[in-house]
This record gives sequence, structure tokens and C-alpha cells, in this order.
Amino acid sequence: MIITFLQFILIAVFAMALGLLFIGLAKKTVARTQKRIGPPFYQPYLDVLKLFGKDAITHGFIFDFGSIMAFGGMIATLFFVPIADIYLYSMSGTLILVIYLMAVAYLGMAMATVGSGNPLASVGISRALTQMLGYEIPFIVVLLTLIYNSQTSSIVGLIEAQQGGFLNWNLVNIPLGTIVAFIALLGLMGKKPFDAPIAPSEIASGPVVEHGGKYLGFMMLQHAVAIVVETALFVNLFLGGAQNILIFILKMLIVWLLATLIGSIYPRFKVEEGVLFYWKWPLITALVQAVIIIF
Amino acid sequence: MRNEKELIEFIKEKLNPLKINKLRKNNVVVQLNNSELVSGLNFLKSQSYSHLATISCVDWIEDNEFELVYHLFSYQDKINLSVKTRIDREKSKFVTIKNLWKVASYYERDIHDFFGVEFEGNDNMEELILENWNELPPMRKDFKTREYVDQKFDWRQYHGQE
Amino acid sequence: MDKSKMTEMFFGPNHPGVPGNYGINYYYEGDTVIEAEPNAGHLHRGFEKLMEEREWIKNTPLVCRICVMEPDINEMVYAMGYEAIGEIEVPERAKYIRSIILELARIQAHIFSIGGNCGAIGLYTAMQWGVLARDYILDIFEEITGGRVYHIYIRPGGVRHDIKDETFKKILDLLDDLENNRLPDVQKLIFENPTAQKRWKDTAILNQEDALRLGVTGPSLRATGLDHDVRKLMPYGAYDKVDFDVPVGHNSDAWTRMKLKRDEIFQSIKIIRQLINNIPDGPVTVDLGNALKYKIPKGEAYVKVESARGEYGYYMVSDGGLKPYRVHVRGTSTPLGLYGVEALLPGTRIEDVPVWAHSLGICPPEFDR
Amino acid sequence: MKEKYKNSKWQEVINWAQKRSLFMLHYCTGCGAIELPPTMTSRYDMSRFGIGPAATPRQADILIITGYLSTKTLRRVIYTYEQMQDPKYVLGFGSCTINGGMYWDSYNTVKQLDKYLPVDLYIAGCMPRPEAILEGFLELKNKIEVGDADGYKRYKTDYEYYKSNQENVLGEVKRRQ
Repeated sequence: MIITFLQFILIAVFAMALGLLFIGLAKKTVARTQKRIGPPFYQPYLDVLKLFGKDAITHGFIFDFGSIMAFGGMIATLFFVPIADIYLYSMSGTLILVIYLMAVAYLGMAMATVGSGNPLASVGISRALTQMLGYEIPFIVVLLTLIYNSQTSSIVGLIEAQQGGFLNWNLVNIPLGTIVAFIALLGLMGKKPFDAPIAPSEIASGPVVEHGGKYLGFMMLQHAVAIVVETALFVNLFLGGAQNILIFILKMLIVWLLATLIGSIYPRFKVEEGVLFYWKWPLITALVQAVIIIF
Repeated sequence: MRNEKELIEFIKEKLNPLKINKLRKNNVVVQLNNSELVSGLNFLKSQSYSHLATISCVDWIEDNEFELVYHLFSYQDKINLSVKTRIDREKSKFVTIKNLWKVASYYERDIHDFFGVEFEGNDNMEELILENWNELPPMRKDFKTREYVDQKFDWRQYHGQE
Repeated sequence: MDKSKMTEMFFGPNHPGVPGNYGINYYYEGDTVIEAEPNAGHLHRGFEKLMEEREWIKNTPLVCRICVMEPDINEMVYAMGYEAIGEIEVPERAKYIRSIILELARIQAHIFSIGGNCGAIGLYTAMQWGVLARDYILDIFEEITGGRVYHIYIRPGGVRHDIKDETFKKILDLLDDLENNRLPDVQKLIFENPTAQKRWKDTAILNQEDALRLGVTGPSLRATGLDHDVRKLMPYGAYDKVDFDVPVGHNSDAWTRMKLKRDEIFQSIKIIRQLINNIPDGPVTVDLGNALKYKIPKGEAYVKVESARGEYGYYMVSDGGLKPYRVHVRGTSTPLGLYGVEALLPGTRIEDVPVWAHSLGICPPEFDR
Repeated sequence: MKEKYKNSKWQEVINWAQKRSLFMLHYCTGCGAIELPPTMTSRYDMSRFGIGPAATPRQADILIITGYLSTKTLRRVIYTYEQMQDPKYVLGFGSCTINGGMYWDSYNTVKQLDKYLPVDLYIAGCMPRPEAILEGFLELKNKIEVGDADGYKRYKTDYEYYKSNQENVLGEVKRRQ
């Protein structure tokens, strides 16, 4: 019992550290595309440490509970996504559970913004939820084709189905689905073309408007873990997951930097433009992919 | 396309200006008395002088009068026409031209802020630029800024190197 | 309309998306603005009162601080007003140098406003590259006048001192560098970017009838199809000796205004090249005697100049004394920043409020004075 | 942070982290704000020192008063300052914050910033250049490390002094947390 408990803690801390490292590297690459030096790669660690040292104003119980729920929800999804060969639960149906649990983080943030009572935050969170509607549908269609294709809905099962060399990765035999999943990944992580919810120039960083010292620290950690969860999910489902940890992190890094570079070039979509964008081409390609797989 | 001289003749026929002269190339000034100003502006607006640049107010404290200057410009004649009128400094009341140019409501509100001139017909006259200002309107000549500043903000005391 | 359903939002002075220290308090319902009202006056320093307390020459450092985006425009209009009332003829070379400075200021103001527009929709890379290109123009200003942003260089009677030849050479090199490698990649990043185009098309519409009714001038008016430009209507400086054309747009939305500003940059580059190539020799300023004793006869003048955002006018009255009797500043964004918010903003969406403010060039110190 | 942690060994660690990661509030109160974009972007790039813009007072550490301060802005600046979280620093740009600068006789600008807000650092220059701003930030970092950038403590101890000054210029100021 104790060992699994320790494993829980270890994975959570490892994911937070890895996520913050990824954010630091992303800031560095975006700075390089903008012809400037940019902060050191370990800057997010310092930011979080400083934020936990600052005082913070609480706006009541709902505000606290919402922040913790957002952070806890994301940690919970972490335990169902295998990282390299460390995984705690491998029963069937983990894929559907992960998709469902990821919504919990957004609902937690919604509760925090209700507690904060700032109109900017409520506009931001309403955008986040409508955008979730946008990218969930093509994403789920692709996941269903995956499940149908390898007849198992547990992520570990899907990894086994892709073992044995580069050729039978899902990237190769379900190419369209991978592209759609990558575009949905941009929306899931709130990357630039789809970062209307946290648009600094319109609603002053959206839902986190009223988050002060340690609350902002929790939001940063939640974002870091979200990045690790989503990129790990993408690597497991489409790039065949890796046995040893280093190759796995390398694959995640490639996916993450690709998403960042796309983000640094494109401006923000308006919310309904983003949702319509998702329902136009990505949805059609996902359905075409499903048809190809079924027949 | 009228040059300055034709414009001056034209205005002399149509409106009876108190004073009108050509200041310099494409810059003409005409003074009307304040009862005919609104009709004069309306007439000039129909004669291609449709661009109202701004409304200025000058405080002639010796003659105890405010002078309201409406700067018009015509894209055909390419002439800056400044239409002026004088109103009494104590009563400082005048008619709004909101119905001619809607944007004038804010220019008048601005003049009300700085000179205290009342414009009937312009309903929202609260403070635009200043905030709970309860002294004399600041741009009047008899408002002394130096005394006001000494009384409200005190200076940094420069003491020597102690 | 019942205020219960609507929420009040302070797109207030302290907000990253607002241009400068200026607020718009609007009521919104769902995602669209129902009723808006400007909250101006945060940058009011009482310029006109201060100018009445200072001699003519002491106002030149004060005047360039009115509008931060284009300090040279204020210096030029102040000098032109003084010379108009005093009937002073500025030497030919000074006119050429003044026009060169004004065109350089126009280029940096346009680059800055394009960068601001990109910042409003989230294209931070283009904003960074834009401000970087603008910084090299500030280096040229620093070399000519000693100051990066506030130059106090154009003064009544001419210009403070002459420009050396190698500075002219540097300006020409900078223009080539701008035209050949800095602006093309900004062009690819902004103007060939489909998402940016989608965000700017059909937003912040200002049709011709509204623009003329409000007294709007500059790129916002030229985007509606009229080629009114003070440099052509009432030429000043050396603008009647150079040939350039005024770019005109046709469907008056934020996208057309952006393209217009980009074309005007290339026109300004063309103007500067012509000016530098045939600049005459000669004195740079008229000797008006002891600077502190400047005096011009009693009189008044309304002078205006084409700034990057439109007509920038001064109404100056002198009673023949050592100090100006009255100076009234008409900034370019006065009609839009004050009345435009109340009349044109209702109906736009919340995301488009910063795009509306940046693309129509709202610069609050102009109407706060 | 709880009182007993305030001046213990833990405080040095927090000062060390605070020094390296400062969030500057994106609020341009005066004309000096035109030099902030060049400092934030590619050429002078203050983010290499770990200083980045923050969107709201809640997330910010540094409040920059860029140049003159009109009375209307002073009221908003006081609201913003009181919303910021505790280790907070105020930077005054240019001579307008020291003695009114060029607007010394203007009826609407405040002549001396540190009668209304505790200022930790002044940066000279009638609109300081980007290099001067970066120099000012580095100086502020040293002050934080040494621990004498304590404007926010001064604001707490002699709150009455600041409150009375603010009130006699602005009249009644609504205090909100």
C-alpha cells in the first residue's frame, strides 16, 4: 500500500517538474522566434517558488475549493496516463475515463472564477467551456476510431497494439486521425490559435484574473501537469509510447515544441471562429478516417 | 472651387458678418454676432464647409468676453474658415450645435469643463476631463495656477547635504 | 434598456489591451457591447494653461510631450503657427530637413500602430519585430537630435542644427535595410496570415458617411475611399517639391486600414529618398534675435499638419506679448476617442474592442491635453 | 505568509526567488510608457532578467509610475497599489515623480510621488532610456536581495501619513481590499 502511495506522490512531483521544464523551454523557443534571448529555461521554477512566497487574497471558500479542484482534477488524470512503462491502473476503459477527468480541471477553474466574481474571469471561463465543446467532438471521433481499430479501450492495450517498430505506430496506419488529434491537442492545451480564454489583451488573462500569490502558483502547476498529461496521452496513442523514460520525454518534447512554434506564428481566434474551425475540416477528416478504418 | 476672395464676397452677400478678413493663404476668419451663428453655420455646412475640426474658446479678459471659434474646412475650396462669435463673460451662455454636428457635444462639454460656458440643449454636461473640480474653471485667465499649486501640492523641501 | 440583464465592464485605464492611459466603460450582454462611454482625462496636465505661462521658446520642449506617439508633429505645428502669425519665411534647407524628420516620424508611428494592432489580436511575434525595426529609426533620431523620442529639434524659425552628410548616408542605408529585409518578413507574417486576416476583416467598420460627419481624417478616412491628405490639400514644408501618391482603401475595416498604413510606409520611404537626393544647401534657421525675447504681432492662426493618424491642428492666438495668449490643440483622435466610443462602439464584440481602439488610432494624450 | 516565517532563513530563499522572477504590472500611467515596449521586446529584452509583464494587479510585483501622475490617475493608482499582493515595489520614472518635473506648475499633476505612495526606486531621465530602465531593474533586484526594498512595509507602518496626503489631494478615496 505504502509503495503505491509513494508512487502516486513521485509521479505527481515528476509531472510537475517536467511540465515546468517544458514551459521554460517553450518560452525560450518563442523568444528565439521573436529574435530575443528570452528567460533562462528554469524560469518557471523560480516563478512558482516566488508565487508561493507571496501573500494571497482569498475570495471565499468556493474560490479556494475551485483552485484546489482544478489542480487535483489534473493530478487525477495523470495517474491513468502511463508514462513510459510506469502506470498504476491499466484496466480497460481508461481512455474514456481520461477524457472525462480532463473536463474536471476546467470545471474546477470555473468554480474558482465564480468565487472571484470578476466579470473578466466569467467571460474567460465561458469562452473556455465553449471552446472545449469545439475540440472535444473531433477528438472523441478519432479516439473511437482508435478503440475500434485495436479493439481495446485501455491505453496500455493501445500501446501494446502499436509495439514492434516504427511501422505499426498509429501515426502510420491512422495518419489523418493523428493530424486531427494534434489540432485538437492545440485546443486542449490552450495554445496560441485557440487561447481566447486567457487572452491578455481583451480580458486581462481571463479566469486567472483574481488569482494572487499561491493561487496563481497552483494555476501554473495545474497548467504544467496538463501539458504533461496531454502530450503523454498523444505520444501513447499515436507515437507508440516508449519503454525507457528518456525516449518518451524526447517524443513529448518534439510534440510540445511543434505546438509552441505553431502557436508563436498565429494570432488568436475568436471563440466561435475556433469552434467553427474545429467543426469544419478536422471533424470531416476524423469522420473520413473512421469510415476508412471501419470498411 | 472658390479662392479666398470669392469666398469673402460670397459670405458678405449671404450673411452679414460683423468682420471678415483673409488672414493668409487659405485661412479666412469671419465674425458673426451670436444670434445668427447657428444659422450661419448651417448655411456654411451646406456650402461644402462640412468638416468641423474643433471648437476653441478664447478668454478675452480685458473686454470681459469669451470668444467661441468654430473651425470649418471644405474639401472643395481647401480653405480653413474660422467662424467666431463673442459671448458675455459673466452670463457665459450659448446655444449648442449638437444637431448640426453630433461630435460637437463633446467639444462643448470640454469647453464647459475648462471655461464654464453653459450650452443649452446639450444635456450631458458633467465633467469630462477633470474630476470633482470645485474651483474656478482652470483655463480662465483669472484662475492663477501658481497660487493654486502652492496651496494644494507642497514642494519637495531641498535641504543641503547634511 | 434595462440595466439588470447587462453587466458593466471597465475596459479601464489599467488594462493591457487599452492604448495608453484611457478607459472605456461599457455594458455588455453575452458577448456584444450594448452601451459604451469614454472615461478620458487620466493624462490631463493642462498644457494650454502651462503654455500661457511660458515664453515662446520655452514652449518647444513642452509641446513635443503632448502626443507620445509623434512628438515631431507637435513641434512642427507649433513652429508653423508661430511662423504663420509672425509671417516668417523659413529657409529652403530647413523645410527639407523638417519634412525628412516628419516622414521618419510617420514611418515609426505606422510601424508602432501596426505592432499595436497585432498585439491586440495576439500576434506577439509581429509586434516584437515591429518594435525592433522602429528602434533603429529612433537611433537615427538620436544621432540627429540627441533624443530618442522627444527631439525638441524643430523650433520656430527653422531647425536647431544641420544634419551631417554621413547621417544622410545612414538614413539611406536604414531605408534600404527596412525595405529589403525587415519589412518583407513582417509583411509575410502579418499580411499573408489567414487567421490575422479573418480577425481584421469586417471589424471596426467606419463608413465614409460616419467618418465625414465625425470629422475623422487620416488613414481611417482614406480607408473609405477619399484621398484627403493635408500634405496634398495644403502643402507645408517641402511636400510640394516631392511627388508621392496617397494610398486609398475601399471597404473601411481594420484590414484595409492596416494595408493602408503599410503602403504609406513605402510612400514615406520614397519621399525621404527624393528629399535627401535633392536637398539644397544654405542656412538652417532664420535669426530671430534673442530667443527669450521672441515676439510676434497680435494675430491668430489655425494651422494643421498630416500626422500618421490624421489632421493635427493648433489654434494659436497671440496678443503681441512675450507669451502665447491661447493655444488650442486639436488632436487627431479627439472625435473618435470621445464621441466615437459612444456612437460607434455599441454592437461590437468584446474581443474586438481592443482591435477597434488600436486600429482607429486612439491616442489619449491628444484629447486629454 | 505567516508572521513567524517573515524574517527567518526562509525569507532569504523567498528574497532569492523574488529577485529572479519579477512581474511588472502592464499599466502605462504616463508618457514614459512609450519606452516600455522597446525594453520588453527584442532589442533590450528585459525578460532575460526574469522580468515579465503581468496583466492584473493581483499577479504583479512591480508598479511602475511612468512619468507625471494626474490626480485622476492617482486615484486609480491607489486602488491598483492596494490590490497588489504583499512584497510589492513601486518604481518612479523620470523627474516628474521626484519634483513635478516639467509640469511643476500644473494644477492637475502630483508634484511628489512619495507623499502618496512608498517609492522604492527612482529612475532619472525625462523619459528614461531602455538601458536606464534595465539598470533600474537590476538596482531594484539588489535592493530586494539585501532586503531594503521595503516600501510595502513603510506603507503599512505609517499608513496614516499616506492616507492623509492622499485625502487632501483627492478628497474621499474608497478603500477596497
